[in-house]
Amino acid sequence: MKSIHVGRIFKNRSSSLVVVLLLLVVVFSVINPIYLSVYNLVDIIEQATINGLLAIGITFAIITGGIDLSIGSTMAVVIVTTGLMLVNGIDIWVCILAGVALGFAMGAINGFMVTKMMLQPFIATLGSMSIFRGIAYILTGGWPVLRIPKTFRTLVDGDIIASIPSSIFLLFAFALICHIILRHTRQGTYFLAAGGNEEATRLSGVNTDRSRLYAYGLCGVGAALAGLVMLARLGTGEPTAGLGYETNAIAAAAIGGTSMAGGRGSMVGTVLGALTLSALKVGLVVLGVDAFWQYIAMGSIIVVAAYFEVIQSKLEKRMSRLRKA
Amino acid sequence: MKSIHVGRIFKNRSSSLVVVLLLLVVVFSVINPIYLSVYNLVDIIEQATINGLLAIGITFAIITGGIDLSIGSTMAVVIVTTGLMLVNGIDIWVCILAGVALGFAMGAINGFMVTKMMLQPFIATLGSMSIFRGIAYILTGGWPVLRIPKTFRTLVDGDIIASIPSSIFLLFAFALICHIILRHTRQGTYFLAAGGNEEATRLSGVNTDRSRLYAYGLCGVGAALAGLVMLARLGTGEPTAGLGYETNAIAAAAIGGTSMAGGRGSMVGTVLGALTLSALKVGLVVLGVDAFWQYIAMGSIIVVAAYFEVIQSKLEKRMSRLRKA
Amino acid sequence: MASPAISFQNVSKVFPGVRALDDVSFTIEHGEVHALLGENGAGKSTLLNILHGVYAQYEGSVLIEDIRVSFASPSQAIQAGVAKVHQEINLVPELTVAQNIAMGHEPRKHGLIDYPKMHQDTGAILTKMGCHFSPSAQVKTLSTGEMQMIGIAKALYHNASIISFDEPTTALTNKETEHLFQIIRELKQKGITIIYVSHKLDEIFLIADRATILRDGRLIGTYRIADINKEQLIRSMVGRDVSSYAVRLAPACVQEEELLRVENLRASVFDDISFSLHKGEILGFAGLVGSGRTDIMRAIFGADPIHSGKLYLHGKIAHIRRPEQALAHGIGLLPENRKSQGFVRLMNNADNMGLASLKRFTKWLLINHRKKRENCLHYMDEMGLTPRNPDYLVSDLSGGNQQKVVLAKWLSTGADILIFDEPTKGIDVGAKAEIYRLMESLVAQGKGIIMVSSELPEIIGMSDRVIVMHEGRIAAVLPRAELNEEIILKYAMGE
Amino acid sequence: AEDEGFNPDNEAGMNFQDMRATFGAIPALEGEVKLGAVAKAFENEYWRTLKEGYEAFAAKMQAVGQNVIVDVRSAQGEGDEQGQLSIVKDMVNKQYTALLLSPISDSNLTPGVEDAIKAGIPVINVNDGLIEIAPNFVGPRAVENGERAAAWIAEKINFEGKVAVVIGMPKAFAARQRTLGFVNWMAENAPNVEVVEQQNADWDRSKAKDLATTWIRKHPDLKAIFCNNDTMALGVVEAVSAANADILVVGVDGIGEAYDSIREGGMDATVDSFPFYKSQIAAEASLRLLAGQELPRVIWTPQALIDSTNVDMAAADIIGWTEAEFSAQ
Ligand SMILES: Nc1ncnc2c1ncn2[C@@H]1O[C@H](COP(=O)(O)OP(=O)(O)OP(=O)(O)O)[C@@H](O)[C@H]1O
Ligand SMILES: Nc1ncnc2c1ncn2[C@@H]1O[C@H](COP(=O)(O)OP(=O)(O)OP(=O)(O)O)[C@@H](O)[C@H]1O
Ligand SMILES: [Mg+2]
Ligand SMILES: [Mg+2]
Repeated sequence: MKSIHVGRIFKNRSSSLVVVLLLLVVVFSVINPIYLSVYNLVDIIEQATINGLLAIGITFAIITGGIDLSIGSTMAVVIVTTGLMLVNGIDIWVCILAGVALGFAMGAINGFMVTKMMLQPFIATLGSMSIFRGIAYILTGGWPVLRIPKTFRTLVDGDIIASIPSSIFLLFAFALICHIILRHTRQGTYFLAAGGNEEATRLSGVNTDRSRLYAYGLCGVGAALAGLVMLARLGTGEPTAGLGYETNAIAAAAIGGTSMAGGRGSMVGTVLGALTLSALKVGLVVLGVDAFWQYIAMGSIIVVAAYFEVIQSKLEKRMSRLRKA
Repeated sequence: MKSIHVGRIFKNRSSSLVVVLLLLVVVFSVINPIYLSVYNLVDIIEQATINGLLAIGITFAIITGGIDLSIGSTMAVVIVTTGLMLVNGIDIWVCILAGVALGFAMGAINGFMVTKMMLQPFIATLGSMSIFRGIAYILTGGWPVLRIPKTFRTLVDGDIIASIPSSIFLLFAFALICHIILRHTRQGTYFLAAGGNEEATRLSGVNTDRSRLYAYGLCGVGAALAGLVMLARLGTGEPTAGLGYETNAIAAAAIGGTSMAGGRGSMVGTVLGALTLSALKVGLVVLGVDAFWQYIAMGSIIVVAAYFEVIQSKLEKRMSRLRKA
Repeated sequence: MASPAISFQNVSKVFPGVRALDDVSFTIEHGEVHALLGENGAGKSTLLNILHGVYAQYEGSVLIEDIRVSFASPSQAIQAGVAKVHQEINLVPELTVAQNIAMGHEPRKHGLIDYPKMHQDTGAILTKMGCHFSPSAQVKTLSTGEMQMIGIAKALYHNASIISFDEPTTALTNKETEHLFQIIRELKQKGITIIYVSHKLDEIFLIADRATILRDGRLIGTYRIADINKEQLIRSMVGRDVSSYAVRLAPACVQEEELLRVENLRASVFDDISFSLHKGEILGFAGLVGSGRTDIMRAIFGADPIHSGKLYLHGKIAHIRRPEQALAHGIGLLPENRKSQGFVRLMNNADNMGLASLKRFTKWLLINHRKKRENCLHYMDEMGLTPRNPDYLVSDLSGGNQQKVVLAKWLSTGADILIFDEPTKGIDVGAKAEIYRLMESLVAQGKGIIMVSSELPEIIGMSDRVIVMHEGRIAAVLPRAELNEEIILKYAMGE
Repeated sequence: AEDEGFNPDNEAGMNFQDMRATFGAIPALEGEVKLGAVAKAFENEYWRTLKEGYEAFAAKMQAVGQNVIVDVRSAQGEGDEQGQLSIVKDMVNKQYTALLLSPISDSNLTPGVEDAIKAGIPVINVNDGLIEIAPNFVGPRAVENGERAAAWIAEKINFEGKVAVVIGMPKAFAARQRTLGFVNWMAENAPNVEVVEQQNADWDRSKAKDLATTWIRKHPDLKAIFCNNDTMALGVVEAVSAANADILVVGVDGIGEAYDSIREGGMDATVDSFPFYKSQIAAEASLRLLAGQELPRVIWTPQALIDSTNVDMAAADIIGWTEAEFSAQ
């Protein structure tokens, strides 16, 4: 693993996002210094955990040229299933493993529809979004699963060091693993290649169907982890959980430089994207911006952040030209 | 216009959807014959108008390889603006024209971000979705616009023949015009071409940026028309209108065979897609299916309809090969 | 005539790390066919792209009819009567042939597209070019050679006064090339100025009046074709002597042992295909455009489904339904359309080259990026790939260099059955010779090569045996001793 | 049923008159009292009215010399669960004196509430949406919304015929309880009334209209439609008038538009839960808690059915509102 340099990780197009993020933090803290309080910063990361886990997962699907709209529903199914297992006294680790496996399986079902049934990813996962949501409701009859055991909540979202909860470590650990998968394993290369040019990749002797299936599986794992964190954080497993969460996850990936057309993306960018969104959200709250104007501020900053990235990649191209010429 | 044959219009990959639609109607009517009453069939089309208009519009954006998440918000801005104009006694036709022009302009703003600012369509329109929604709220301070004049309501959504409201004619007229634009004008070809291979199209001397801008503009027009119909139908202009409507519009387009990757799609397919969704929805209501199971039914039928389309296009391919050989 | 049709004055163009054009000045006269020659990466396409408004930023100036022009986009160039056949096939697959040809200049009636006229106009061009597909066919159903014809038809459609052809014949066989030359001669007679880029030097002598040679972005000189011979041309292009002929230098090394046997292969576009490939053999596949050669190769490789037929590898039956199974059996396929099938645009040289052989660079689940780069550098040296930079995006390479990357991808796998579909497509004379030597050394190692090629000299010069295809069926199997152009063409045309 | 956790409807609550009678005047408090109120979404008139109530209360307290400030905020729409949580966390971080929370879902504010409790900040759950771990709840009895509507409808249709229910979001607390109240009341008190349809329209006016259109055609003899809120009821009214049908339409919430509609003969009734007063009661309760009074867990706020007979009566008269008394130490 010598070849994983922190510098390299941050180089790829993510630096503009770091700038946007820092700019946001500076502007907000100048207007209201309380923004910089530890509690608030932890809150920003904490708010980014669920969306970040989802976004990391969906980055895999997007990179292969697909999309997964069902992550919110997958989350809900994992939440109620794991929740039911937990309240029935099943061992915590078994529950966690079962949840993750379930997420992978649901993702793989999407992958199956996309590869074997050759459905368009958007439409396939639109279908499964609805089906999975129905399953989540039916599993509990629509009721929330109450009284999730304290042990589970502490394990997954309890404070570890100072007031930093374990879920934050989970986010970064998952991001690191996914970064390694994407950049340092064969399947990762195949994800990017299949998203960039499916036919050329297939003709290179790569089983692109299998790779895409894995990508959706990993996407499901991200959703499952997000579900576990949510379950631990809220202590209640609601079948309505995660409704509409896919939009924010996709937004985080897109702001982080993942191309919606596939073939390009990075986990660092995605995590930064999730952090930017949550820094923005928390900032607007701390400033007490009027709810209606928040819509405008939020939208504008998304556009600006994305535009920053476009400009940076343009500049970079020009710079490297100058440097090399 | 001799070259527009009804047969031709229906040939292109839409026939499988007609089959799905008929199948749905047959199944539902066998279970509950009331489904087949004329009223209900009109009802199905009526409930498909708003989604249909949105879907026709967004089909343009999708065909060029883009997406427009902001249509629901565009709808809301058009609704409150036109609503405010109407209650202030401005001439109905002026209001309608203003609404349509506003929709075009908002679409063009999206187009500008996508072409000139080179933002990814998903992220650009995610931003404008939020901004436009904010504008709709601010315009009325969050209050609905009440007492839309009867004259406007009758004109746009009043019964014309028997109990068939004018909005149904609007839907089909708009669909026909858009079909002609797509298949029989240069810009239509350029939309498809830009979505299929941007570079090749540009190298052929086509101003693809302008074409894509137009496509987003037309998308905005679809949203505006949907807004006008909704305003007439409800008699109240709510700034919350259209929240989340983009998903169904995209679903209609996708079920209708529009490729999310761009370059392929038809207006006939999109309208059939919207009709299928609404036939399904009405059917589930008529049957009184439990809300939870509705999710599962809805999702399954989306997947099945899409799979039908895949199988049909496969068969078609094989047929054409045999014919050739 | 007084003023030249086109005059390039001190044109320079810089890409990251590469000076693609360096102070190039020369003129092109009215109504001449002007060849533009040079090695891969010499700057030919770049010069044409500048002329046609693809690149708007460069140094120096371009004059047409003594008027300085600077087209900001291809559409401006086309409007000014300057049309181009691009080096890479660049079409919209979902649209029809007619729509692609007429793109940007569709005939209209009452504001709507006049489809009957469009089909008529484009059909006329296609007929003149000897094409047999319909203007209403979807482009995605056509073979690569047919697509290349459409690219040419596009340029002809505009009635331009200047047309440049950037390697128009890479996937065309003699017969189609003949048609093209006939058309070029007619254009010339009408006073239309033509710039012609090709690595097939024989073509230059058939069609061109003068030739300008570039090397490493610099102008070497402009020569009248009548005053120069092939060897001199090559020397000024490459800077040294290279044999321009596809010839076997090493002795034939065909062994008894069968590597691959195909029995009664059948699919929609071909039927009853049976042949075998031996160890150490180069088996040529000849045929006209659309004769089904590519489809057979793709079927063997598992890229397309077959209806029936058997495949034997080393005498044992093999079931290959997917490319990864072919790869596992030691079969490699160099596809004919590099842009859509050969490489991943967003990936760099090292990643593209390693894509098929990634297993070799993986240890403990992790990829050894250093080894992958070393492999890349190795082949870059072996094939003279420029710029020698593993991080360069393949899409930024010149056409010929891209081809080398795709070739290296398959050599990296160590496959022992190599199927090359148009392997020297767009490759310059010098590198071509290197590839021929490479093929010889591969067969000397006991590998078998199937070479599909539309260049008859190459087929005749390199093959141990040639299979000639006609309309999806094997028309003849010719041993090396019997090879010559007439007989191959005879069978290819079904006579 | 099964263990559904905390349900205020099943608790022995106390209404605001009893609260005042039991605990007397509002005690005075030292220093600044900064109340943080979090509503669901100001896009909805209901929550804007709630906000006005909070602000009116603060103004009244200021007028009597108490330094009470209310900061009322809302999430960005009813889907913004995380954003709403951010607001609560921000309020905890800024050490507000007490929190008055109306959560989007039953659990989305849980972590914020846990933090608040840890920081010793009193939390009052103001309906709808349930916070199980919040020590106090203020709101109307949601089942009663449905019961009142049912009683009124049954009366009007002579205790027989077909009726239908337009549900908000499936299983949202308010939707669940209102529907349950309606259906159960009919089952117990009007056996000849048949609830023939129950479907959800996601609180959306247009969807509710579509639903009703289909029902009206399916059941030509439908007598009444009960909607989980007024916005949906207003959509249903459009469907009813388009079909020229004679169907009673009853909503819940009592928004201005519903009042107008009742006056104009559109909607027939709405069950108003008086958000303007509800928030004042909630704020009052928070001051009592801060002063150490041991309030019961649930305080009921008033509700009333509004129809053409009382649509022009002042709200204060309908619910018998009096200003709270204040003890100046
Ligand atoms: N878009 C680009 N970005 C960076 N470098 C480029 C780009 N296009 C071309 N180059 C570089 O410019 C040089 C000249 O390329 P060009 O395509 O003009 O060569 P060519 O003479 O057409 O070669 P070939 O015969 O292989 O087509 C090459 O070194 C190539 O790598
Ligand atoms: N996907 C497809 N659908 C329908 N027809 C196809 C398809 N692909 C190829 N064909 C047809 O099959 C025939 C054989 O094509 P193939 O590519 O095998 O020819 P080829 O001999 O390699 O010719 P070329 O020199 O043009 O590459 C052509 O007529 C082509 O139009
Ligand atoms: Mg070139
Ligand atoms: Mg071929």
